[in-house]
Amino acid sequence: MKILYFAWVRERVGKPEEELDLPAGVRTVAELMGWLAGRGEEYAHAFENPKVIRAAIDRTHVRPDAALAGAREIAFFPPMTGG
Amino acid sequence: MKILYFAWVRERVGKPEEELDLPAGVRTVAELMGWLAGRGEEYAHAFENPKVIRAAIDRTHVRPDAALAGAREIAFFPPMTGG
Amino acid sequence: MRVRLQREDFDVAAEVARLTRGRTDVGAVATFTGICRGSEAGGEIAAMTLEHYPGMAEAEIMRHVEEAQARWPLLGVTVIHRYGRLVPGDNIVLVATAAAHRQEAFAAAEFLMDYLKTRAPFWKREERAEGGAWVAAKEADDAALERWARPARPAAAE
Amino acid sequence: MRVRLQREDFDVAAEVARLTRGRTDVGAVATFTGICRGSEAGGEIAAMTLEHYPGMAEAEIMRHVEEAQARWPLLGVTVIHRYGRLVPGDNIVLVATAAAHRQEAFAAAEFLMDYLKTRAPFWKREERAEGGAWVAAKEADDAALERWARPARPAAAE
Repeated sequence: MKILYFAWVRERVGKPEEELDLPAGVRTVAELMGWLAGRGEEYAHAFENPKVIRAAIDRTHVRPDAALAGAREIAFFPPMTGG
Repeated sequence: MKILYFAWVRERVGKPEEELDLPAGVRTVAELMGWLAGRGEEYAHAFENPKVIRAAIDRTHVRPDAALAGAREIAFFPPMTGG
Repeated sequence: MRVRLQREDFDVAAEVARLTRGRTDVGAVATFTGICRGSEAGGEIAAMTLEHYPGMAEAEIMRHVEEAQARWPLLGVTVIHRYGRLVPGDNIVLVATAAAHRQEAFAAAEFLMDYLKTRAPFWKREERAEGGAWVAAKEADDAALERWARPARPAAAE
Repeated sequence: MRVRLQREDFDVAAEVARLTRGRTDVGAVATFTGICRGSEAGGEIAAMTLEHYPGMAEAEIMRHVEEAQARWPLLGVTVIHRYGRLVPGDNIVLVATAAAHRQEAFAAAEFLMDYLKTRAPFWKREERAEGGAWVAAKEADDAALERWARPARPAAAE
């Protein structure tokens, strides 16, 4: 699955995107954040407070309990500050 | 006293402004409208429904019960439709 | 603050530039442009003539610009109102407000437009195929103005 | 309707002209221009970099422009959002709405700005003397967005 990071999530993870194979037990956005947090120090830092991180599946905002099934692209980022 | 008319009040009276000496009994805006209405057919037509006519004394909106004392210029006009 | 009544057209970009040029404290500029429409209430309009009360119109607009400045922390306000004969597509009025943040800029622009519609001494006469007619004031416009009376000015303070 | 994300500056007058040119049904054009400020929360800002999520940003803005068009009878909408590095005084965002009457034009412009502030995938990083820092989202902006959820969309319809 293609995973994108933006703003300080990107800075902490150290890359803007990557392609990852998810284990079968990772079924929701929240579970994916938990799994990513275990992939190393930089990920642990990026996802240390998952409550403040927003996610989008296939370019649509989703909640942490959203299912990953069928997703092509998932993105993690801080609250938006455009406009 | 200088009296100004705008929009359809001006059209009905037939002039944009005039200088008039008011009788002593005319003390308020409402009394002035009543007195003007008696000055001829064109005035009667202009002031036939005084409730819809707005007034300003010295370029400030006033209510019908406003006193004329000290006024230099009084204007009569329909509800405003600017903007 | 800049209030102008004129026959001539105005240039929105020039007025916005005037509000922001050479300064870095403005974060938000809201503008409203009112334009002469080609039809109203189903009928075609060939042209419109705007009559105003010279002297009072400037003074009244200025007074309301000052009121807007007292209500919101504005960094600049421009109001330009045209008079004379206008045809469909012509600009009628411009309100432009500058502030640090968007809420103030929007609120002040709406306040000034609601005011101009109902309290500024201007009168529109439309030219239609069946003849000319003065535009009647709309109750909806009075209602729009009233919303500003409630929150910011308690009745006891009037 | 016209949505653009670009590094380059925009021209408010050209965008307003595009909304009104050759038509006589537009009676109201509201615009909002967001500008990079030289200080925020007391500190001086040397520059700001706007990051966005390409593809999602366009799609999300487009979706909200369509929602604005469903809510109000709009005759045209333009949204231009810049990205990249901007310095104080630079334009950031333009929202321009055209309608027959002012209420719709103002409401749609405010709706779109409230949306862009909180839901469009853009992130601002400020450069200050003491270093760079990502701008924190403001609770006031979330509150501003919420007001649109209540009157126009009953909970049962969501």
